[in-house]
Amino acid sequence: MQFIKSKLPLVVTFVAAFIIIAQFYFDIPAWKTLAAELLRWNVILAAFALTLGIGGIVKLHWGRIARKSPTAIYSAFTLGTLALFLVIGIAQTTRGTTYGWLYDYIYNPVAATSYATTFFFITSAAYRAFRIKNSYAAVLMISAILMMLQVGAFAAFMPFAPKISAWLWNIPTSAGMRAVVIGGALSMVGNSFRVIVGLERGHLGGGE
Amino acid sequence: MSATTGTWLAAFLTLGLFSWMWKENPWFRLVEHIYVGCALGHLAVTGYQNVVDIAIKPLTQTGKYILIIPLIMGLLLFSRWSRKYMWASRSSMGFLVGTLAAVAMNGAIKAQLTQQVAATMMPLNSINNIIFVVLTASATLYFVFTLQQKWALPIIDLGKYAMMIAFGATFGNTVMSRISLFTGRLQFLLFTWLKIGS
Amino acid sequence: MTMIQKLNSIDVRILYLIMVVAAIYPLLNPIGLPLPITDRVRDSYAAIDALQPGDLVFYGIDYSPTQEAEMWPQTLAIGHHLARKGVKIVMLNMIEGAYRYEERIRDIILDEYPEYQYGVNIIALPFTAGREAAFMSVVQDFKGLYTYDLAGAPVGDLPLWNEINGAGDFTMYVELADAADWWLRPMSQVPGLQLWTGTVASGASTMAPLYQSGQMVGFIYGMAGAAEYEVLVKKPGSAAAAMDTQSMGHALIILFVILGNIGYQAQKSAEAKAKAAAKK
Amino acid sequence: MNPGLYVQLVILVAFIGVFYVSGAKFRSDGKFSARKLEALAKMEEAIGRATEMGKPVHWSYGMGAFDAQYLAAFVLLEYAATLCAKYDTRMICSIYLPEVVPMTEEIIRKAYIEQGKLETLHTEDVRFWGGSHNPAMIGTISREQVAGNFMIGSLFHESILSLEAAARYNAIQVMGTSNTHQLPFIAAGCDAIFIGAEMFAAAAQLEPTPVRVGSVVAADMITSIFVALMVVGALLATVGNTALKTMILK
Repeated sequence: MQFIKSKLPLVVTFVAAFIIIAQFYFDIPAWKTLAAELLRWNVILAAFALTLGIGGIVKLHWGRIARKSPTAIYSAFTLGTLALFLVIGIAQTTRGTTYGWLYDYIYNPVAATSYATTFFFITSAAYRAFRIKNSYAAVLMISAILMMLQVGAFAAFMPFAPKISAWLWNIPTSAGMRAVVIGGALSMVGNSFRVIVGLERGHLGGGE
Repeated sequence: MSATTGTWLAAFLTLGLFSWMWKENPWFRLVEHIYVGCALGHLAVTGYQNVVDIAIKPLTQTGKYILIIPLIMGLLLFSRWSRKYMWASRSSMGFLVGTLAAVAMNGAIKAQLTQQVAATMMPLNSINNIIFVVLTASATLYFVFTLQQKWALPIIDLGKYAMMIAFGATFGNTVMSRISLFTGRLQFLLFTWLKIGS
Repeated sequence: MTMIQKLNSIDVRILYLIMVVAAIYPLLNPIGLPLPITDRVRDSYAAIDALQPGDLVFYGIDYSPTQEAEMWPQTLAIGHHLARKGVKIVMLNMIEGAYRYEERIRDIILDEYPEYQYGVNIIALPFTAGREAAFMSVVQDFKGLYTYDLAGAPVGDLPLWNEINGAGDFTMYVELADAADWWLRPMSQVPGLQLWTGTVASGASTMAPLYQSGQMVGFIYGMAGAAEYEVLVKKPGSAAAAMDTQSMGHALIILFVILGNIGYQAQKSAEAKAKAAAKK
Repeated sequence: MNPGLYVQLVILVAFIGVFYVSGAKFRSDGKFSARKLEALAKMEEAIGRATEMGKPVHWSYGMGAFDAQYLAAFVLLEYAATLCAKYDTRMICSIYLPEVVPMTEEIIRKAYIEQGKLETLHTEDVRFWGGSHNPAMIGTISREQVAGNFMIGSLFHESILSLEAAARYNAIQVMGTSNTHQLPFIAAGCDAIFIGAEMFAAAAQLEPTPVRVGSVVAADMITSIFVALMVVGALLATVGNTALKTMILK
């Protein structure tokens, strides 16, 4: 039992990852087929994982309703909407017309709007949070302002603005971002490697 | 359920979320809670449909019995819902994260390291190229943390300024993105719902 | 309260109101400023324009409603361009919220271009979970990954599906996503496959070095990119109309940053003075 | 061997080799030193100032899914908790993901025990908010008028909310993330930030273990070799020689 609880997960992780890495570098037809199968399994598990979020949310909101918390009515709406989407979605799949209606007139507007509200956050942050506290922030803000000036109307008043922002974009921005990309590459390799050989286990979760 | 009803419902939900900018209120909270429900619901439905299309149907209709393994592993993931039986999900989780780590590692070195470095090996025959190579090299050194010699510090600092210019550009672009998102909702409210103008 | 202190304590709701008015006004009264086309968008257009009729092209629709405002105009403009080139289109979708946009663009192409027949020169494939692993699966065993198409019909019945052997048959991969490396890392492993991406403006600088290095043949971003593309394909749409709002919004944000910082510096110097006075 | 992957395989093998060798070396001699990170010093300054003002500090991991960034954040949380215990300053944590609540409590508790200050720990300061993380976080920052604000982890747009709320009280702000889409905002609004890999380096600096040291040293070594290659390659390209460029893509 102890093996299944603590050793097996590490073995599974290592073996699956090893097959995928080995067939990537070396041309072994049988392993290629195996790797393709493993990737398909990953897709299936990832699909299962999409439904995992339900557990925590149902627990949280059901708890609020059971406790008759003052926010119980809102929780009821969360659970009600969830149930509505699940029932219709499973009954007629996402291809059904009723599900399409739910998607177009409920999911789509709330998802799009909840992101659109960040427009206001940026407005107030522009006024209250983006304070130039040091020389780095000063350089950042100047670059940001020059980038914003490239769009539309400004080009008409300031013909030089698009030229400056194009230079900023092509030279220092590409160079700076390239450094972030390169810096992230080996940190990605390091993290992946630690997960594969079992030195990092946070994702496996606690429990007994 | 007609498109007109739908448009009114969508407008109600949209305005509810925007009402937050005045102050937090029950309307906003209601829509926020609906969002949590439908986002999760949609995720779960697409996930379920995927499992049916990629695993269950090929298993039952074409007899791909090997797919029983990922199906069982997938079901075991649900043991994460219980503190006591969480351990049963570990192998599935390990598989999921391990394969993903392997795939990412395979792609990262070439796409993010060697190709990027090769692209920086440009002839130093113009001011722009010289600036580009110097900034890329110095900003990359920022991520070499054990480099702490005195001579290197100004170079690293130069690199940090290059990154700040890059972040500034991202900042400007993100503002652009946010305005676009808001414009998109305004276009819905003005043109689709209220049918003003165009 | 001095003028400067007042500057430091404006109710943000007033700023919000100014922003909303500034966004609505140009939408209702478009100024219609000329839209200069950037070289990058022109080059990206040329890359798709160089495709030959009958070339196989992946069209990846990977964004959710949260990015609809920026991404849908791009999807539409590029969709028209691909259809006019007469290429064979295979649509993919790896993001949970994206299937609806895939349906829409499929239907628009089928409606407006009579030479397109579903299954013969255009296929729409369903959502697949797993992100990077799903893309890797496309690279390694494209045919093995799918059994059904977006509408739920078996892919084996579609003539185009039976012409394809794998990802290696494709000429170009056109990806519309919220700027991410999780599609690029796997797809760049297909030899000879050209990569082309459209993305949200906020993710553009992440992709900039990857375009600059030649890993992608095309790269447009944001509503601005969509608007320019609309001009190039001569299909003016919602993006071009929204560009005036963009300029107004930018002007105001710049103004707010400047106002906020004037207030901040003033407050800082006032605090410093008070401190100095207290020391005496 | 598949074509076009020779150099890539060499890099991978070299990474693993340096990782194990430098990890083993650290295990035997315990020596590791890295550049002093500005953001670490700022965190201490923030807690010190909060102590002077008699105000608490605030902590959040952001709203990203559980990933490697959390692991780096845990070490920084321990650092902040230790300082808070030492100076008798409260730290209020706003938490989005339920699974990190026990880990957070455990880390803070451990820090207080090590400082011998367990009796001063406010256990109710670790607050789980779930989906209402954002409004609750803004409310907490405003009610408590925090003097320091830390946000480290997988950050999304909540970083701007937190920045804006804490800016009203002139809090010293330190944030860190690998999410490039948020780096500009935290760089614009914070007093100091951890940029991407810097979070992991900070973990190695604060509490070196063979695994952490090995990762940092291996990444550092290969990165610096490639910076050198980059410069040499550019010089060669200037005189028309692209051999090195062709070679590293082999």
